[in-house]
Amino acid sequence: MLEIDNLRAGYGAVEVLRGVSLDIRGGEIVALLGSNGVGKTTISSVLSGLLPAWSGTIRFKGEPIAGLSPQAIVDRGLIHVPEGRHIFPNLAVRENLELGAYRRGKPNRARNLERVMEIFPRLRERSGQKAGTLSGGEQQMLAIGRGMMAEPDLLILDEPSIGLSPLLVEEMFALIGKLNESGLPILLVEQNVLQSMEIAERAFVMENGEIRLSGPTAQLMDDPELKRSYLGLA
Amino acid sequence: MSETAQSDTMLRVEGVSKSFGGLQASKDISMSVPRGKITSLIGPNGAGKTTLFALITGFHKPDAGKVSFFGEDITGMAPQDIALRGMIRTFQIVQPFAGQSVRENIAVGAHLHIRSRDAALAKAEEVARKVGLGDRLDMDAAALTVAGRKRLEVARALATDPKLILFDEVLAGLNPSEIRDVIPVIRAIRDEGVTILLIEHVMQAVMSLSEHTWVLNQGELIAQGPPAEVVGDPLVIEAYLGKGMAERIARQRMTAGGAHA
Amino acid sequence: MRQLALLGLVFAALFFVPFVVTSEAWQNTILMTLYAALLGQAWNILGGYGGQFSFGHAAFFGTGAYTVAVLQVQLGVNPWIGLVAGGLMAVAVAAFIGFTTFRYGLRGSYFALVTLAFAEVLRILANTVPFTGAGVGILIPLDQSAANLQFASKASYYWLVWAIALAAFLTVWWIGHSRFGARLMAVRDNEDAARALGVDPFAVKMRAIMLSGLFSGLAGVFYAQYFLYLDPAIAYGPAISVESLLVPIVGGMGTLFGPLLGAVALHGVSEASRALIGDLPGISLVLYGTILILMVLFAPRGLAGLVRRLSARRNSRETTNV
Amino acid sequence: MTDTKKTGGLRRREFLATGAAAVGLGITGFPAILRAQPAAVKLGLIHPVSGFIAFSGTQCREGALMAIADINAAGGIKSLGGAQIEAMLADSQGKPEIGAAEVTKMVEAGADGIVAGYSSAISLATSQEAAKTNTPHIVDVGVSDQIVERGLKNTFRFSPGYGKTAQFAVDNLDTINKAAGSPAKTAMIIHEESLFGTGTAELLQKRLPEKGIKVVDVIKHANPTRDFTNIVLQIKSKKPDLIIPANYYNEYVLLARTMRQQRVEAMGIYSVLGGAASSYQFVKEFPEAADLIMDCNHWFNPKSDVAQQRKAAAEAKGLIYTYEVFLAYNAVLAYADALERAGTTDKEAVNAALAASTLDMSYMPYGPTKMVDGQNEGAQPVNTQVQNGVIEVIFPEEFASAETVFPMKS
Amino acid sequence: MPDLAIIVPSVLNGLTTGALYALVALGLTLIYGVLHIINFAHGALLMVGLYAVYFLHSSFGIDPYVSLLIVPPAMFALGYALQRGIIGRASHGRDENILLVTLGLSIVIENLALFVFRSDTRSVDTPYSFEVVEILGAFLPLPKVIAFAGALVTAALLWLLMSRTDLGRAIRALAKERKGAKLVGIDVDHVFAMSFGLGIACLGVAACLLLPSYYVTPQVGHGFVLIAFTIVVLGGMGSFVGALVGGLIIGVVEALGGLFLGESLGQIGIFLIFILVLVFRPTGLLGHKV
Repeated sequence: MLEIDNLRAGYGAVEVLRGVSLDIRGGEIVALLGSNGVGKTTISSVLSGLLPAWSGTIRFKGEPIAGLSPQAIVDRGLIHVPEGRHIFPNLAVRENLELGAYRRGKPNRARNLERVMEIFPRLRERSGQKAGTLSGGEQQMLAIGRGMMAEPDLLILDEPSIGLSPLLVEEMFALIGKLNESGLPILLVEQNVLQSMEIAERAFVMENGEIRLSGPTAQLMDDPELKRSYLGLA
Repeated sequence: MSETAQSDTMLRVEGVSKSFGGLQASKDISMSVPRGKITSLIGPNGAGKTTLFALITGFHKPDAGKVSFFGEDITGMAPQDIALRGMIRTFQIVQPFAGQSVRENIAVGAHLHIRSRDAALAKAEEVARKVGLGDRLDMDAAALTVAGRKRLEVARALATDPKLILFDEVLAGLNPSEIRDVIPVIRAIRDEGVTILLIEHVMQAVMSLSEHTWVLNQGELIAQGPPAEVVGDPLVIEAYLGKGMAERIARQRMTAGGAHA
Repeated sequence: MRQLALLGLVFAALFFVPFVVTSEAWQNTILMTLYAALLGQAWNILGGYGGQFSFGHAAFFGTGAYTVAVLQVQLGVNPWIGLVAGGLMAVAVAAFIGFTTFRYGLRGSYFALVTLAFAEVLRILANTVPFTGAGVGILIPLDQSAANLQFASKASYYWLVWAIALAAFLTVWWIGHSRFGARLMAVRDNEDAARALGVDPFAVKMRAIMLSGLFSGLAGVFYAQYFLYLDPAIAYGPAISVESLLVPIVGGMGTLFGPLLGAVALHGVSEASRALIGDLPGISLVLYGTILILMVLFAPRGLAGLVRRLSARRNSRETTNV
Repeated sequence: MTDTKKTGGLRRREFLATGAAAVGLGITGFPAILRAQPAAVKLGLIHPVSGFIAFSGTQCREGALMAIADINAAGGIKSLGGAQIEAMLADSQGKPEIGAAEVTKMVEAGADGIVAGYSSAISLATSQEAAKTNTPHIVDVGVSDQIVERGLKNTFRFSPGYGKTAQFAVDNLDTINKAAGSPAKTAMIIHEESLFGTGTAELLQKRLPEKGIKVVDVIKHANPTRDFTNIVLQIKSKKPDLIIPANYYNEYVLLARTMRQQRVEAMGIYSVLGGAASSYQFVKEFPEAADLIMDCNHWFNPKSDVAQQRKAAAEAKGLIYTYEVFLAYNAVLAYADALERAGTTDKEAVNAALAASTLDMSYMPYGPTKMVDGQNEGAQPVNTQVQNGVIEVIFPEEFASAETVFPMKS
Repeated sequence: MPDLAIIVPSVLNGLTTGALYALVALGLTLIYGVLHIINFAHGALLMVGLYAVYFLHSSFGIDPYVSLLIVPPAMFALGYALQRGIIGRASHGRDENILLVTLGLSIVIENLALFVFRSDTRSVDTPYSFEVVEILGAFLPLPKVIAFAGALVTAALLWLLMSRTDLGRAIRALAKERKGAKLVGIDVDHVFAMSFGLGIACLGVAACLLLPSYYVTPQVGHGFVLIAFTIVVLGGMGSFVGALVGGLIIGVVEALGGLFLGESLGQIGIFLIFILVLVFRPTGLLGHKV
């Protein structure tokens, strides 16, 4: 589905990604883990075309996509739900969702809208409300719902659990699992190790712009490296 | 925290609360920062650490509670006035004065107590050397790497001749060798008599640097004590790694222990 | 120090212009260019170094101009005293505008628009109150003598504007080399970071707007004494505000020599386009505007930025050659 | 009206071309003169041909260029061996400082004289600058009396200032009113806020009560004023017998339109230096709104064949014959006349000749030309009235082409 | 002191004048609200629209109201091209560049107009130029009543466009959240240009409705720009309802200021309101908290 090979990128003169390689296969959830500032978000920004890659290759469904514009990447079905949600606060919830189908999935918009509302009943309740007035968890659901409206072939979820209460975090992960049930591959970028590992098949753990650990989650979970790496005890 | 004598308390936070809109960012937080030590404030993302810093240093005004510095009530005082009293904060997302050189950036801090431009620039140079920026004095600050920016942030604060520095994630985004380089710098600052309160994500640093730590989650203080003890606290582990992790780790430990036995 | 030496060199050279250039027309052109550099440098203090974009510097300019004219015509006060008074009145107006806007934290386009409005309010007032001559304007009687700050020769006026411009440029050099300047630029670049380091943004901005107002006001005094006639549109009209900001933006904001470069470029283009095709109404201004647009497209950081970029390119070429 | 507009630009270029051709013809057509090679006299023309007052500035320039073409075609300055006049053109952009700078440049480029103005503010600056080199400077349009009251020895104006105009306006209004049995007892002044409107209004306000006409209100308005309804409502509520506007064309158009819409009834609309009511453009575009409006303004002598020929010539070139055109034309004529008498381009001599000018200006409704401190004391405005779409001179009587209709039938 | 007999018509007239101002401000608020551009060329572009209406009338006999079918679309295209070809390219991420480039554009456009059309004042004479409508004893000129209705319709259409179409939603989304907009595949440059084009199309509408009661010269735009900025600020940047209400308020303030302070000094009221709103409620009367 997605192959990243030896990707380098950064901001200005500062290199953040120092040669990252990872891959996602059809239908699986892959977790990309690591603490703050290791470059997780930089990867998703490069994938969605917000940030140019310095070198390395990105292939999505077999085609190279590095250097394409964000809208061209959306057209190909790679949808990024960003960290910090970036929903449209001045638009109603329903409008936010409708805009999710701005370039893709327009013919099925009504049907998809209904589906998203089913998955996130809270959004139905608030469909007329301005998105800026939603709570953090609701905004996160909206951001994911907006991504779903584009009928993604691959969904990147960037820190979906951030800032949510523990109860909501559980709910969120349950939802992510549900999204995947229909075969949608998901790249889950998270700091929440355990819960991410529980729903992901494989995981990559980043440290300082590089992949430090990778493998099936069942293996990683018991790797003593994990805790050390993650808590910064290394 | 073991009760420190009143006279040893440099900064005292009593029952401070703050909410933004409907979100309660700080809930009734109390803590006392002792003089001459490195202490730390930890917690997962979104726990309200930076908000607490902002409340202490005057960038936000608390809804309730009191902040005092050297016994003086500084609640609601403007940041620059608090800085003038010797308490300086740094920022998590370092924003250098872009377009100005490293030397000029640091000199802004030095000017807090030094009027003369030449003296301030000299002081900037001295501080820059201390934090390891001596070779980049004339570089445009915007061109610094993340690590360089962090050092710059430290240097700017240090140049003000502070009594207390509140470091907001100075180690985040640094690689292990960079962290190893910066830690002695922070220690050296403490050794010169400056009290330090850290916000940190990097546990290793917290454990090796600080003598006392407070753990914040969801705007509330959930634990405090020596870092080595605090990281074992199930509440803290759950806050960091998610629900269920504490249990799993305990199980791991037990099986490991069993195997050895 | 190299900058100060260069400044000294430039102004020393400028001082001798009237001895070398005997053409009055050229003297006048250079004088008006220096005057534009003065207006631009005044704006540069607040806009370039302080990051506060004013669209209403006419408020200060007009106040300086009207002060010297009204004092002379209505009260018989000597214009040398008027020169000082004009500067001070402009400072007072600047302090008032600064206090009202900075107190409430207005920034960016809000600040720009509010200064524009203040200048308009002053224009309308000048149009109404009797002591400015209202719409009829105010004519300073011809009485050429140095004691009256009226000169027969272009050269004397030239040295007057030279002296004020020198003061402005030295002030800006000082800003680049003082605690105040360091703080001003810190506030411009990141207000929160500056506050954390003990800088009081309000106090810093107030000082900047007052200094900026002072030199705009002095430019206004010069204008009044040179042309001897003012009306509200001349003194408080938007043309002055626009010229004030155009000069340093074109030349390079927040740089010592930017306003000089900008004034030379803008006056050069304007003179050249008028000389080439001045006969056709409007066409010279079309050319002027086109050049302005092209400059923004291809030299987005002003001429100073362009110079820096080119010299950086040359340097890097030199080093690669080594 | 739209026809002349559409082709206006084109005609203007044609005109410039023919003007240039005329200069060429003048030289090639008189080989004797060419042999003598008299140096051309350089006359600087500085007008605001861009910016807010571009229309008037352009009109001035056209008028002056016509005069130069005519003089050259007629053999140039005879006392200088048929020297041609060569125009130096500059745009003051409506700014005094640019006007003054252009004077300096022109003088250095060898200008023997300057015709400049339209705006009083610019005239003040240009005349003062020209005075430094004693260069003869004629103000074609510029009504402020301060221009000629500063004791500048090089500055001359052949048209009346606003002092004279206001006095004339009041005196004639009195005469017109008395002839009708003094029905008008109150007046309201509507004026634009800059120098000409304000200065004129102040004078009127002082003088009208002396004639038994009470000024019930004076309304000053901005340029531009986007809407005149408010002002007209106030006129309606004060019900003055006379409405006296003193403003620029754009505002006058809106004012006149609005007065009609709001059905203002007054005995007379008597504008002073308003320009619009004695503008062919206005009369053509708004014949109904213009009807019976009186104006006290610069005008030519309608009984003079010379004046009518010039008007026809200007209109043939696509120009609207406004006062700017003929006043600038006159200014150039006055300069040429002074040269002719001085027999030299020496500035001192030309200034003296200008000061002693007794130029026959019978194509204007003026008395004998008599210069006092640079002002032609013989100059005066006239009263015109729009009657059935025609601009008629109604006063002074010796120039009148029609009888005054006053009060207006409502 | 003016009595009621004059205040009522004055206020009514102020409302109609204010509607005309609002028409000019609608485009400006769209451009300001979405692109955060202080468009100095707004007045010059209004002038372009007015000349277009004028020439359609004088050369082809097209009534200014019929021109509504021609001028706004043409202005839209012009605006789109300007943003895409010049303004968008000039910004380089710096506000002052936008300011310079729009200033440069206004100088170029104005002086081109001066060169091409000369500086004569031109106005159209239509059969309804002098028609009035009597409301509450006040005579309101028919063209201004039509303009009033036109302003309401235009604001309503804009509102519909913004709330009911994908383009409108994309424009609004982009105004507040650029990154999110990119991530749903909104082509930022295109939508910016669409916004600018729409803003300039509003000027086309304003030109059609304005000319029957006004005139055109190359400088005509100057008289409207500052007041349009005032309205945009008063109504809250980016708010159409705000622009409409702000325009009406300014119209009335101007009318009453003129009555009570005199026509010249009365203009001061507009700027004092402007300053007070900026200082005390910079988000405008109807704007949202930032």
